Amino acid sequence: MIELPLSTITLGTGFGLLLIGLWGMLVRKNIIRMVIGFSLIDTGIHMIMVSLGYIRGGTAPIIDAAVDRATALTAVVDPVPSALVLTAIVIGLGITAVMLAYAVQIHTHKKTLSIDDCTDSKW
Amino acid sequence: MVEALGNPLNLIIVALGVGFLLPLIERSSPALSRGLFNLTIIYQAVLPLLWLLWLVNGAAAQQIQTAGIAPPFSINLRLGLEEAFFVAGVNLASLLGAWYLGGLLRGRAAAMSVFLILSMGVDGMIMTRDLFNLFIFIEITAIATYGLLSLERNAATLTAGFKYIIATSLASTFFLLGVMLFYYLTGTLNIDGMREQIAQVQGPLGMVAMSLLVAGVVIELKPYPANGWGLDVYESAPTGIAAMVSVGVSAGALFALYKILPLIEPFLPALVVVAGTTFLASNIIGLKQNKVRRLLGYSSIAQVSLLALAMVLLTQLHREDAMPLVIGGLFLNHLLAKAGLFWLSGALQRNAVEDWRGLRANPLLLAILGLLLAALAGLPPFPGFWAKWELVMQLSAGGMVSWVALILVGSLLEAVYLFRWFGRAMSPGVQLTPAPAVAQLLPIVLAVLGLLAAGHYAADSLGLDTLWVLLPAYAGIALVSIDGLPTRPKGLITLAIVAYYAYRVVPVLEGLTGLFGLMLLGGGLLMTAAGLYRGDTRRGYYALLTMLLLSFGGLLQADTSLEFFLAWEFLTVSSYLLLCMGRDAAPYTLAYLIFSLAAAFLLLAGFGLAYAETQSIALADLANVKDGAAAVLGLLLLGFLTKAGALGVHVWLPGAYAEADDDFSAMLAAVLGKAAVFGLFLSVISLGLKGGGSDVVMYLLSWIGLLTAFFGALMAIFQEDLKKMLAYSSMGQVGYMVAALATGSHLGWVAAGYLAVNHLLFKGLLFLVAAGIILRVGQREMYKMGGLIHNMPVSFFGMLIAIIALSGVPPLTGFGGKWLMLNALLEKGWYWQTGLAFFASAVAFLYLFRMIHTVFLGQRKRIHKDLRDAPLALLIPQLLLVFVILALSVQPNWLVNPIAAIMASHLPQTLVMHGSLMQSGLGYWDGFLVINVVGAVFMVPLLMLLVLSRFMRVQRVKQFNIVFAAERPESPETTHYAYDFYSFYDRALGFLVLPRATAFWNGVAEWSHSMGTGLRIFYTGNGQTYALYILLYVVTLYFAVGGPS
Amino acid sequence: MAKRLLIVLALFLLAMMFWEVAANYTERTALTPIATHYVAQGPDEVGAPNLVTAVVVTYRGLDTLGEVTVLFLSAVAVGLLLTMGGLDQKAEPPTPASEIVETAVQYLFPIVLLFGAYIFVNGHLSPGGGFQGGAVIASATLLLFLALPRSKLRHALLIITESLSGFGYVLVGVLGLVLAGGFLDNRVLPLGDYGRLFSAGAIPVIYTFIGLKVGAELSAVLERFKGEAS
Amino acid sequence: MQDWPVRIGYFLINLTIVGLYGMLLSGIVARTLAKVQGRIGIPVYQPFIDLLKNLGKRTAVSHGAMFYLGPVFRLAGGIGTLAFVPVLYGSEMFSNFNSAGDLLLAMYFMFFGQLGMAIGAGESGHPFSAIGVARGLGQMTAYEVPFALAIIAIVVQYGSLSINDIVAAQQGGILNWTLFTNPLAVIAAMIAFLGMTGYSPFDVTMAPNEIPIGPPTEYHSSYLAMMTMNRAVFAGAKLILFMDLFFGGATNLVELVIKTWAIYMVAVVVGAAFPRFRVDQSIRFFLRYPTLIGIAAIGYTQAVLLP
Repeated sequence: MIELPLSTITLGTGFGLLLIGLWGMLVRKNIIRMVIGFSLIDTGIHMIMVSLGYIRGGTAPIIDAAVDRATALTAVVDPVPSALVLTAIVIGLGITAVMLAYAVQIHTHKKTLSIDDCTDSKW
Repeated sequence: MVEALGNPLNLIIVALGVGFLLPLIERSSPALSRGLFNLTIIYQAVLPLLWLLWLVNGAAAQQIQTAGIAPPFSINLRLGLEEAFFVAGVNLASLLGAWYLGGLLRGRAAAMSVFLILSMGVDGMIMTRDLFNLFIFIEITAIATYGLLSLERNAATLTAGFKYIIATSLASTFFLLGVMLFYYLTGTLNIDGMREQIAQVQGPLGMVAMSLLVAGVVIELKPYPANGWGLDVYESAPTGIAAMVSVGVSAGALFALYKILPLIEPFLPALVVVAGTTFLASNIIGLKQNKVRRLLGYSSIAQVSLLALAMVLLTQLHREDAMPLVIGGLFLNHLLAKAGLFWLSGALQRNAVEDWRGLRANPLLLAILGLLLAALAGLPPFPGFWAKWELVMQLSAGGMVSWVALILVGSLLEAVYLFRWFGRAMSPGVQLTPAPAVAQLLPIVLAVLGLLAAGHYAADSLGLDTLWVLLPAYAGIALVSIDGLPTRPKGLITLAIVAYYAYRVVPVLEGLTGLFGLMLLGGGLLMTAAGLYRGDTRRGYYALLTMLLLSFGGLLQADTSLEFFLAWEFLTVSSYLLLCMGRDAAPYTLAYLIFSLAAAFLLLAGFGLAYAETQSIALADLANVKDGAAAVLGLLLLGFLTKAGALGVHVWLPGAYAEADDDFSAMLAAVLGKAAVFGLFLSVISLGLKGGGSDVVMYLLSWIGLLTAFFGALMAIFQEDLKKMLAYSSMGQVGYMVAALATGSHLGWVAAGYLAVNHLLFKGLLFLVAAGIILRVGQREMYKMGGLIHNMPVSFFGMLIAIIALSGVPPLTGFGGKWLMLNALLEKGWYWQTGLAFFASAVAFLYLFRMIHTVFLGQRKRIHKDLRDAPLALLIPQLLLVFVILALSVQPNWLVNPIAAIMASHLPQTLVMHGSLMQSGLGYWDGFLVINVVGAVFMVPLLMLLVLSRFMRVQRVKQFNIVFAAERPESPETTHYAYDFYSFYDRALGFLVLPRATAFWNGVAEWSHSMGTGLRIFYTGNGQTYALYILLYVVTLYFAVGGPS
Repeated sequence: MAKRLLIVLALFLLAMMFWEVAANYTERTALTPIATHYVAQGPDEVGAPNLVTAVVVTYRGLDTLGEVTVLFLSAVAVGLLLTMGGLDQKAEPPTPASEIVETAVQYLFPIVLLFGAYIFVNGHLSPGGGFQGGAVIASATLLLFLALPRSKLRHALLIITESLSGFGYVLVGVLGLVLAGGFLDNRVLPLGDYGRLFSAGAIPVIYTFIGLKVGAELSAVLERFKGEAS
Repeated sequence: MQDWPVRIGYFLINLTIVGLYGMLLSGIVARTLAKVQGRIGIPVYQPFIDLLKNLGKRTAVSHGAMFYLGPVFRLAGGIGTLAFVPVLYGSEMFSNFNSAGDLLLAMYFMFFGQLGMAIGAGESGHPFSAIGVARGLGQMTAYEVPFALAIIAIVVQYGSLSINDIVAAQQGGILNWTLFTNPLAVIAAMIAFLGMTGYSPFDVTMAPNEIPIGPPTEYHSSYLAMMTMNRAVFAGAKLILFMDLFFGGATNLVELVIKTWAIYMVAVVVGAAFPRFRVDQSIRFFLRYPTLIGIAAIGYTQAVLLP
């Protein structure tokens, strides 16, 4: 059996989470569950992002006692995806919060959380 | 300090700083927070405008670094010409939008901050050169939109907002994934860096990366059918916010697409298909829509996808040089017009199209609506017009004919639903709710002014003599400003302006244009003068009439197809609006406009094809078209024939001619119709004699002409409505001209010119007589009249002369036309057509007799006992026309000689003149001798009768001094044989005139509506379904373009 | 059912796309040129041992400003959505927490706050930063709400914190523009001794602003969701 | 070209001859029809008596100016048509004002009288007039079609619109007549001729039993006299035109009389034999076989005669 590289596993997991999240978003009728689906998608994306920045055998890109500057170039993972993922997480959080707020308001106005009942405008 | 204020980065810094502070400031001083907001939003609008100015004047594009570190290690932004243009547009819209939103924003610091940050987010999307940063700005824009959507709190807005969130967050998820894969492949996030490394983006990963990136951006652009969520938001959001989404957010997404185009080369064809499909589908579905905001939503999506389509196609053609005009024009057009319309619909609080009835009671609002719709429909002088022109030319030149067709069809559909809306506004209806506040209208008015200015600028950029070519529009606008004057002074002013214009223009024209100059401007002046009989308030009538008449001048003076097309569109617009003024014209105006625009688009396509071959837009170069001659000729002819009302596309004609104001009907039929004939002349002269395919086209043209002549006459005989009868008659008469033109011989063209002049004279006369009759009788149904010869002898005389001139019976002018035309047809060897021409001219007798009999002869109704003849203002022009007809009857050479000379410059002269004798290859005609002989012969019995009756006391008898069925009839109603006069003809040949064309076009309309129904089934309103579409879109894009390796 | 089938199909196709990526993905063995620059030059240019922080706050500072903006926007949006005529008021009154919990929270709350502050102040040295710190602070608020559902936050303080720290962040950025190389350049302050708390220029300042802002915003969001139930 | 007085004098002679001949012809026809129907009938000179009687009668009423002018138009139309048709081939005296225009002029001028008359009759306000005119015009449009097709055929055949040229081309033997060179055209034209003369089965315009004499219902005395004159002149003119176009023309008056009489008899005989068509029937009739024959005539001319 071939040994899979670490980042391939996390990558695959990320994709898997993404697909699961999509399934939740597309199939679950409850808006809250759809939001949860979205969160899963988000998490999946974050895993993928981190995986794509992984360098074989790398460690956290913090240059201190553990990793000195001389060896850093070969010892650390790409800091860029890590930075990006931080941003992405915050953005995902923001969107999730707004989604939930919408869910609350929809429930207030329509007394339901089913997405099937949210067809006020169409055509 | 000044330099610091001008830093483009301030667009982001100031908006954020103020945005963060506003909630705090509001706590201490709401007024201060409002003031600060206003200041900021003005600053945000002014800054990019200044930059635009500087950049246009040659400043270098700004590369903006952040963090004091050079890219690609840090994020950089760019403010070049295109960025500045888009940013300026968006910020201008948000300035006006904030003004419009007023109350909704004011007093809510949170909302104000979000609004500021929204436009900042779009600016960022436009300026940033970093792909991940682009993602951030996309998200900023998205979340700001989510926040603003919640300003209106009802179930529809909330659910729409939620769907919007789901869709956009999915889109940005895919976008983000694409960005990350790009980073993985190229090792950079900088767009320019990626372009250098684009070779790395290949293989399976590259494919996925590109498709995800494309999908992310494309979905932001709301592609059909994955765009229901966008439409729901347009429909239910507060109008000010919907406007921002429609123009601002879309602009950002569009620019994002523009930026990533170089990264996704393999996807360009797919993008074209996506944009094209969306454009067409949205416009088709729009046909079904009866709520204004959703309608604007469809239009928005269509316009944005048109922009995307144009962008990608021009990129594919490597015609980036055309982008400023095309993309800039279309963008600005969409930006201001769409936002203006959203605002207007909000300010008036009317959503259902049906509710817009009665808007005509408020001319200002109506004018605003009309101008905005005209802009949106791409009519001149608005920027969309120039952009569309340039786009069609470039695409044609690039051989993308089918895309031209798609764009034109889509634009036509869009015009249909837009102007259906306008038609509603023109219909009588309930009074308005209290007029909206000035503060709300002002931004809309500014949007209109902005559009006008932009249009002017665009015309400048095309190198036109802008003031001169746009003169009709400006003159119209100038006259609107004195619309408060009484009607007759306005009419006199119009006459003075046009007379002076004609005095300046006509003498300069030569040859054919000179002939038509006399006809169009002279005839136009005469009909305008006749219109002075009306003293009632006619709002805007003379302004539009001036525009119409000056456009004639533009048409005649056009050296390039652009100028021609421009003048043509001016004609279309002004005549449409004038037609709208008819009291009961509402049901017919839309058909008029649709067919007129279709005609215009056919012309545009024709000009485009010509340009593709000759690389020139000079009209003179039309003649240099060789390979495509038949196609160009066919398109141009189809366009002009549609406008002329040829059989099959005549369905707009009767309603329009009949329901227009009576004096304007005369203008339409007698004068405006000649513009189409002029066009036919122009196309045939340039392209009709090229042999090959052109011959086929000309042959078909002869049949079209004569079938039109025949069916026009045949349909005329069954009309009860005086003006409808005249309308069909006009249709038939134009048919003869078409057929004569088709011969492509000197004789035929002389015939066509002669027929055109003659038609102008007698049809103008007939319509003016009709105007007088309708004025007096208050009726158009002929059978409700009768015996009016006793009341209106002068009108009767006018009609008598006119119908003789029309019928072609010697000695009046009509025979000359028939003689020339039949000779030409016979010489050409078109014998069947000649037979049909004979038949058609015989059928014409039927309606002519019926008209004069039913109106003037027979039994007079009792209520008409005291009618007087038409007012002098109408009679004098009539008598003038009678005089001209008689003069030309006595000396046909006065007309034939100049026309023959003009045509001789295009073709070898075959019509030979010996004094008053004319000789064709087959026959001869001496008009002067004929009228003398006929005059003398007429004198014989006349004298005889006079002599005989001298000895008799002839007594004028009373009306009912007849014996009918052994009774003396008492009631004119039962004695005036008039209704369904030719019922036997109906029995014999009525089957020929079943309204097949109308049925066909109704079928087309119905079919497009059901297409709309079919296409919109995707819009279930279910957010989950929409999410599924988005997902399917992504995978489809991927598998369609490349798929797995 | 057709729709369900379509979903399965769409997901299957998407999975195929992903499979293409995963199957053809090869783990990278070397840094990209840009990352190399960050690793090699970062400590000198920015002065932060935590390279992620260097990238977040300085190299891609505009992203981070945007990120803060996003959070601000979502807090405002949640506020707009949930304040005016907001939540269902008929919710059952929350059951009070046990005394142990209540007491524990009183002790834990300041410690958690302190920990949050520690995280964002040290963001340039060790894993952590403004967002992480802010989140920890917000978790303190959450703890408070869970234990004492009736507790209220001081809005004025929240807004002042939020606004001023946001404005402060922008201001520091502008200072970079005026005093140093460009907008958000951290070198407005001296880079200091590498690895010290007061080093890496303006990074600790920025992270403090961010931490405060995020903490305040998230707390506000949490309170909105809690509603006025009392 | 002679002086005007001479030309006018010649024309007046022509007019008189044709007018008298036309009157006589109508007498003969009436007589013939009576014989066919087994009556004794009127003497052949009866039309002259009627004319004189009508001229001598006092007219007392007029319905207005157009009513008054109706017969004037009618008669002017008849005389004018004659003026534009050459009576005898090769005779200057009998060429009338043919130089003013070609065949098209003659064809279109035929409408002059009809239209004027129709308008005049319309002013009388009598419904029968209107009905008659409607029928007459409707029928006219229909027989115009085969007639026009026949004309086109012979114009194609002779390559000219000039009546003189057409007659000239038929000289030199009976076989040169259009009747023999292009029989299809002649058949089409002769069927149209039946319609033009207004005899049964195409007499629904005047329809003495239904709408007593149709358009002229209200006309009497000198108005009627003028119309009678016109019928003579106009019929003569039409006959001459047909003779010129299809039967080789005439070089002397005797030939003219024989040929025109023979042509006229066709209409009379047919009229005696067939009952009246309803107007829609006659329209459809003309547009069916006669039109097809006309089309065939053009086809025949193009395909057989021209190459």
